[in-house]
Amino acid sequence: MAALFLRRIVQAALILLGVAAITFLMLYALPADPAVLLAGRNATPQTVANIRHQLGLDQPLAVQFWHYLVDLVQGDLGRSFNQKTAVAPLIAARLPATLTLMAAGIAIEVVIGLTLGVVAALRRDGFVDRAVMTMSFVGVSTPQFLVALLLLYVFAATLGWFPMSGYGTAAHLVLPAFTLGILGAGWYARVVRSAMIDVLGQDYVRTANAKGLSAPRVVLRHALPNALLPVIAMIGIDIGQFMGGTVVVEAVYGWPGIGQLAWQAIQQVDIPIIMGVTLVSALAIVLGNLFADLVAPLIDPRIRTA
Amino acid sequence: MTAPVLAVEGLSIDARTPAGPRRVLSEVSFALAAGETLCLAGESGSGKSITSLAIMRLLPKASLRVAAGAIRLEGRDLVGLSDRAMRRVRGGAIAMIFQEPMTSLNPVMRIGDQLIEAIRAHQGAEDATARARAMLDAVRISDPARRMGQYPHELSGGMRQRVMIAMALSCRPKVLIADEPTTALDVTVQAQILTLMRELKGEFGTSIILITHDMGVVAEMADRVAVMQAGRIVETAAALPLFTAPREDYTRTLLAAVPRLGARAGTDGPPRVTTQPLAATPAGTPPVLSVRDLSVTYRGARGWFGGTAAGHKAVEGVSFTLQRGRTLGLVGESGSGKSTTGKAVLGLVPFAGEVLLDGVAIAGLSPRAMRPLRRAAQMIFQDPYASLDPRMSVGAAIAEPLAIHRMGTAADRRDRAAELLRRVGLSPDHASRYPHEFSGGQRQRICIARALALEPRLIVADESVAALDVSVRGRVLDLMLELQETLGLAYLFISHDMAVIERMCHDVAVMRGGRIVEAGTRRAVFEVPAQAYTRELMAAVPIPDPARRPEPRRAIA
Amino acid sequence: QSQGGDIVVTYKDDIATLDPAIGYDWQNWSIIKSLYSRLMDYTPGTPDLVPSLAESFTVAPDGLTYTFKLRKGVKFSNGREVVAGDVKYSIERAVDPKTQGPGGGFFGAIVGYDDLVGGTATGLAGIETPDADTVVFKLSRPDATFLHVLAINFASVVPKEAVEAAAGDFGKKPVGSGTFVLKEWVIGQKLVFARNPDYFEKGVPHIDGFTIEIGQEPLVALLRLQRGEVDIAGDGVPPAKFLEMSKSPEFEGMIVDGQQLHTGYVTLNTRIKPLDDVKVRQALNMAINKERIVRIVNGRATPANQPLPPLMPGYDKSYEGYAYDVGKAKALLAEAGYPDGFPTVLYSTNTDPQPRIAQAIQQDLAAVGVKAEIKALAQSNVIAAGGTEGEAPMIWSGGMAWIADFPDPSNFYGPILGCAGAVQGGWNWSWYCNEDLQKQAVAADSLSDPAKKAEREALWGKIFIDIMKDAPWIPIFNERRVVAKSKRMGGADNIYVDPTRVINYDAIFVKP
Amino acid sequence: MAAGSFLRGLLRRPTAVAGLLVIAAVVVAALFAPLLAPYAPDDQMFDGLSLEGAPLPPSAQFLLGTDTLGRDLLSRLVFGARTSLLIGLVANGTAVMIGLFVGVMAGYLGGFAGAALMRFTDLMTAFPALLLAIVLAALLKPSLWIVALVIAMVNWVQVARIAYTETRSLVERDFILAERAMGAGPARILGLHILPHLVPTAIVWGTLGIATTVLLEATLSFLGIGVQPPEPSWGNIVFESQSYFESAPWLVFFPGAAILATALAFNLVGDALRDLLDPTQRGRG
Ligand SMILES: Nc1ncnc2c1ncn2[C@@H]1O[C@H](COP(=O)(O)OP(=O)(O)OP(=O)(O)O)[C@@H](O)[C@H]1O
Ligand SMILES: Nc1ncnc2c1ncn2[C@@H]1O[C@H](COP(=O)(O)OP(=O)(O)OP(=O)(O)O)[C@@H](O)[C@H]1O
Ligand SMILES: [Mg+2]
Ligand SMILES: [Mg+2]
Ligand code: NI
Repeated sequence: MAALFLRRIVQAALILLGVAAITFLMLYALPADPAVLLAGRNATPQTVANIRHQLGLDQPLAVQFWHYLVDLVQGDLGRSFNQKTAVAPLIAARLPATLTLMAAGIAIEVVIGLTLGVVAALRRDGFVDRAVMTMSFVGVSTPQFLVALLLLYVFAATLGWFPMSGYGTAAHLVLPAFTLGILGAGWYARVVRSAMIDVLGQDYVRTANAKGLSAPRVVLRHALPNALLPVIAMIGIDIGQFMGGTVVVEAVYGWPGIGQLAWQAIQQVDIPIIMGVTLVSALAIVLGNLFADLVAPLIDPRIRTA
Repeated sequence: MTAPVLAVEGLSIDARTPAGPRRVLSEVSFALAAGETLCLAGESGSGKSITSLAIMRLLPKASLRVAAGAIRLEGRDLVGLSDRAMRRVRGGAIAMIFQEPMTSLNPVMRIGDQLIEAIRAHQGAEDATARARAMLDAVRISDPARRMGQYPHELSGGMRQRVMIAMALSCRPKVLIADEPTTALDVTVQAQILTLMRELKGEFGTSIILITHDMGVVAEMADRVAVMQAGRIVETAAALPLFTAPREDYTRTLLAAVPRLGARAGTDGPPRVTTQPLAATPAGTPPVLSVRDLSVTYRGARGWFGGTAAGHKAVEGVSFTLQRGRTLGLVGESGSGKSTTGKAVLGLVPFAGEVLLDGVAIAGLSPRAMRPLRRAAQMIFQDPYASLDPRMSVGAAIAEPLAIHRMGTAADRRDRAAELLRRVGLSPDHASRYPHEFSGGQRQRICIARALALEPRLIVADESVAALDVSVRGRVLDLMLELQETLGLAYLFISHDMAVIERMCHDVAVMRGGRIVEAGTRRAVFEVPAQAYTRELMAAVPIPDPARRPEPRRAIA
Repeated sequence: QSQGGDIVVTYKDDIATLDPAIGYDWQNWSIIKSLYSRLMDYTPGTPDLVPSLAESFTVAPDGLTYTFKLRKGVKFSNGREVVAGDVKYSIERAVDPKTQGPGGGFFGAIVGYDDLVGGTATGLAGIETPDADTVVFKLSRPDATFLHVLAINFASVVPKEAVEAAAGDFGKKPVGSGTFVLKEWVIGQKLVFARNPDYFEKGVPHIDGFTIEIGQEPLVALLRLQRGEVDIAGDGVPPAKFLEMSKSPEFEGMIVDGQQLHTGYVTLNTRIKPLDDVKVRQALNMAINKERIVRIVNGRATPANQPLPPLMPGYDKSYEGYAYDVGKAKALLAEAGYPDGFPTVLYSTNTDPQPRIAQAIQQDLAAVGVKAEIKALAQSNVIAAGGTEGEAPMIWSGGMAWIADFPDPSNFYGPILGCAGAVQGGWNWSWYCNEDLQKQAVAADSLSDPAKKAEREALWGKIFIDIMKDAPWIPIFNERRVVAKSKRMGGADNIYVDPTRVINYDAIFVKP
Repeated sequence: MAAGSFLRGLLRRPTAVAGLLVIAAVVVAALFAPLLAPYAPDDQMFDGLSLEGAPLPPSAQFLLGTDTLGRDLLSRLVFGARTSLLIGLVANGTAVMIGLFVGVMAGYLGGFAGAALMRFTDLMTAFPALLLAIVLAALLKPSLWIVALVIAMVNWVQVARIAYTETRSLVERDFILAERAMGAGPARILGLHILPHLVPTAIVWGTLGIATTVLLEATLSFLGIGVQPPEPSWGNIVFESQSYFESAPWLVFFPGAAILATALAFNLVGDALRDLLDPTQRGRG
């Protein structure tokens, strides 16, 4: 277990390094020159050159990357070009919002997806099953912005049940979390259903039935735990995706998350922030996978010894 | 005779198919007396399992349903029982154990919990834990207290089957249904489990329905036997008369096909199946296969860039030679390294040591350099279905080796495939069909035809008949013998079945833990085994003769 | 004008920084204005200069020496009194390359500027502080805009000790002597400002404080405004909502629609064929139906025919420009040798409504045979393309459009139409450089005597009309600024669309 | 499976039939756009806007209304089908190809090369997909083909993983071992015995992926980095008009519905294909 953990950490570090390198190269290949942008319209070429020098942009790419890595190892994500302040606190300040949204979104996905998936598997090929599966496809086929705008318009603007925008209370969380949750639940329902059907056909479920256990006990105690592994893996993936990928939802609901920060930074070619956000998202993805790897053995003892 | 505990009367079962219901079980009737062991025997697909599932009312609802008949447990018909009442019967009055001990236990639940749960479902909750431990004790499992807290994957197959038995018997059922309880186990373990069941039957006074395809097991266990074929019972009789004087033809063929250990005692080679004179091997020709000090190490869990964690030695220091026209049998328990040896001599897994094929060392040869040698040696796998590309017609599959070695035109190859099909007793028109359109025995013939296409001198046959029904098995073995006699083939014949080995081999090597523990001519090894392990292997083989039923013995897990 | 009340303002994007030497976007512009004070300022809602931190000032007749007397008793919000040294420090800081500020160039006329920028000096020799209340500026050349320069944000006075204490993070921990002080900054969410009780001008500001909420979609902000949760929607009114709001009686008094110092234009790259031909450029000027484009932005702009916006001194009301005339445009193109038009590329930023305006321009160009491919990119990429020689034939300036830093016509020339801007990384995306006009521009800027104001403005006006003869731009429209405010907000419209401040937090008030 | 029974199997599923109908409609719209569209898609008509410059709601003249530049929405949607479908096919085709190539090579080669390929795939997985797409789109200056390429770059990873797992399990299968025992070279094994088995996977991902692709294109366009105007794609139609969702809901609703319907249709058909092509998966997710 400890060895596995260690290996995963080395793996994670290597992956992050790779992500850092690729992002770095891509960003510095961008045609936009941050110094020009920062210097503004009144700047003389001298000013632009000065700023470029101050930012270290006049050094060879390899040197810049090396400096970046050295700082990174010390936990320093650099300073924002545009805001002239350290990147780490900027990201840290937005982390709680992103994490809250992520947790709530995943919770909704899992609750809805798990329930529907199990029900569909038990009613396999019946009307309920078909309805649930078709609905789940509608869920995964709907553009995020459509749902976001619709929920906003109906439940906030028209009905006024929830605040339209902002962050802080549970009421603010409801709509953005549901937007993420409704859309993701479709995938969960499908995965759970498929896993459940698989598990329900397993010998040990037959054994459980042969023991004369009640149906709920067979489903909840024997089948469901065995069907949870793919769900754990999906949660791991979602942890990663939601950290970097909720730009649309955050934009619509004014949610002060990392996605917004990233989007603004991209508009302004604020490379240190883009790098920081990319790395944080990559870290989240790696941590998400790690989470899946660490939780899976709790559910499945067979993985524990491996 | 007292009233039967369980009576099945005119049971018919339909399978739902797109083309309407299909009868898969018709008019099956039998009765089980108290304390009796009834064996349901018959070839694969004859309806043994669905009969037992019907009794438990565990038929998959979506595809199978009871069309007619009654199942009476002490006079009460189970067919019409409510689900709730049926739940009390299941695991209470009737318990069941299944073929696959590996998958029949919930992998994510502790052994103890699974046992306790079974006990709680039918009896009070107070002393369930103590009773569970007592049951583990009763099935003679080592260290029962520790087992309670373990997960199924931490137990061996034999132990798991013991747990299953403990679970089944924990509520003292009147009837125990065991569906092929030992098929997945090694012979030695099988012997232990069978003994255990016999002993427990006495202790718990349970009646048993034992389902098996192995007449040896039937002979060892059954009081009475019901022989099934194609969804019907063709003959029911007490064990002794059935074996000595079977009434039905089908029963007779079934019995005739069963290889008996010791049947070839006193002979040197396999029986002759043709009248052709054997080609003499000129002295001085190198052996077809010569192996010296062969070791195979499997890489451990894959590291990050394919690096190795600790390796696992599957085969160690194995040496033997195999002459043209002869058969070397490799026997040994599961995991002893038989298949690995077979693959290594064909260069299919990396190995250390020396392997000479037709006198040429194959170690370190590039795939290109290896190619000509591939024509000399071929392999037949255990599972014929798995070793045929499901998307390739069998004609193409048989011609495949010729195509690989760029031999002849497409038309030539087609002709050759047709000829080979005829050679293995199939019709040339079968060439355009696909593997799934054949029976298991036919598929194995196709594999043999494919192996013959290149006219090899050596065939490695890895458990080539294990998956086949006894009757089919006999025919395939005969075919292999015939080919050996006519073509002078050498076989490296891998099997865990001592009786099959006895029938097929000139020489035998017994493997255990990756090493050859005993080797010699078949006659020497079988008649005067030098090693205790070999003797144990031979003693564990069930003898298809109820008269020679062994004395109950205490088994150690 | 009542006192008191806290108000809520919303923005979509983060407030980047509140450091006056760095902040240079229209969002932080008005906030910085209110956090700090400068020697000079403007009368609210007008382009009229007045002394602010300065009590009085004198200009030497040669226009090269400016002497300011500071107001007494003005305190920074950290409690220390503002002295002349702070003014010197603050301006040197804005010029110092280490600050990485964009505004240093404004102070180019001060003696010693080149040394400081070039790294051979640590201060500006041209700023002297004979005593704590007096600041003297020595200029190396006359600069008619110098008083304006002292009123822009980069000239804001900051206390050295606070800058140093913030250790590079002054933009997040601002200390000034303006009307408001920063109380709280929750990054990514909101900023809370409270009135500065010690502000030197009594009765200013009127409100007790304001909160800026970040990350709000403009549309959502308006919905909230409608429900009274928001007082000013900082990002203005998106076109989608404009018609509805301007027509509905419900919004009576909630929309402020005012002129600003803005011109939206299309640059025609004078160094790329066939745009290097002045006839072609003139033809394109005639090809655009500006009325229609104004309609697309729901009439929130007026068609433009010259670089200067109407509010700017020097604007030539009599100039008629190139009238929309497809026939004439075609004829001119044919004359230039392009009877069938030519293919070209039109850059635009990618935020609504800019791509739509670009498409309207594209359709007009197509009518005269010019097939323009649109590249709608992130603003930074468009700016990069514009500053690269030979890269972008045409750029629609929307979203990056020129809003003047201060109300002086020279502000519309140097970097965007002057020779100095026609360099790699420059902002003169037409790459237009007319040496003759350049000389005239220098001459005009040397007329620093306030008495010659009219003469100077006339000179500038002529320069811009002359530029239009070369047609390096197609001026499209002068956009008006539309701000939505809640009904309880009082004050004249022009303090919500202040030409020098955007929103004038000092002047707005909550109705009793 | 014979083509006939395959088709029959497909037609027996009402959801698949509905999906096929929608796809057929979209394809017809895309192929015959010039014939079907009542107006030119980028014609900014003078009478397409109200006098104040507001888009017009659906009417007899403009069946689905007009957009903010006075263009006929129906015509843009019809032409947009071309773009969206093209991106769907090209992007997804490329993604499937790359994914198959990487996955199969990694699975077949095993060892260091295989591990290295899969670690690279891991790396790409760890890259926030949308961010990658955004940066790439900004880097490469958007055009139809670039958008397709960007989407392909983001989407191949899943295909690679699945192809890898399937190849691994195929390589372990006895019939591949049998091929090796017969002396078949890697080209033969890969081409004749492994790739054909991956065809169903490729087809299924090809269809399911189109749904994802259409959505991703819409999202990229929603963020303003998609297909360049005035070329209509469903995504950029929504993007251009997103702020009108209240004052001119038809501008968001109709293209949104088109995206939803198409993605749903491809998902339903893909699901049915999976059932039919892979009997072991029957009835599963
Ligand atoms: N779920 C099912 N749906 C349709 N047919 C089935 C189903 N299960 C079994 N059958 C059919 O019923 C027949 C009897 O099957 P059964 O499993 O009882 O055979 P068996 O005698 O146990 O064989 P084996 O020795 O291989 O286990 C077979 O022909 C089989 O194809
Ligand atoms: N591909 C592999 N990777 C790692 N270990 C393997 C592999 N194949 C087999 N082994 C291990 O090598 C040992 C020998 O396996 P092998 O398959 O040769 O046994 P066998 O004698 O053929 O058994 P069986 O009768 O069950 O087929 C076993 O412990 C097995 O777990
Ligand atoms: Mg069976
Ligand atoms: Mg084996
Ligand atoms: Ni057996």
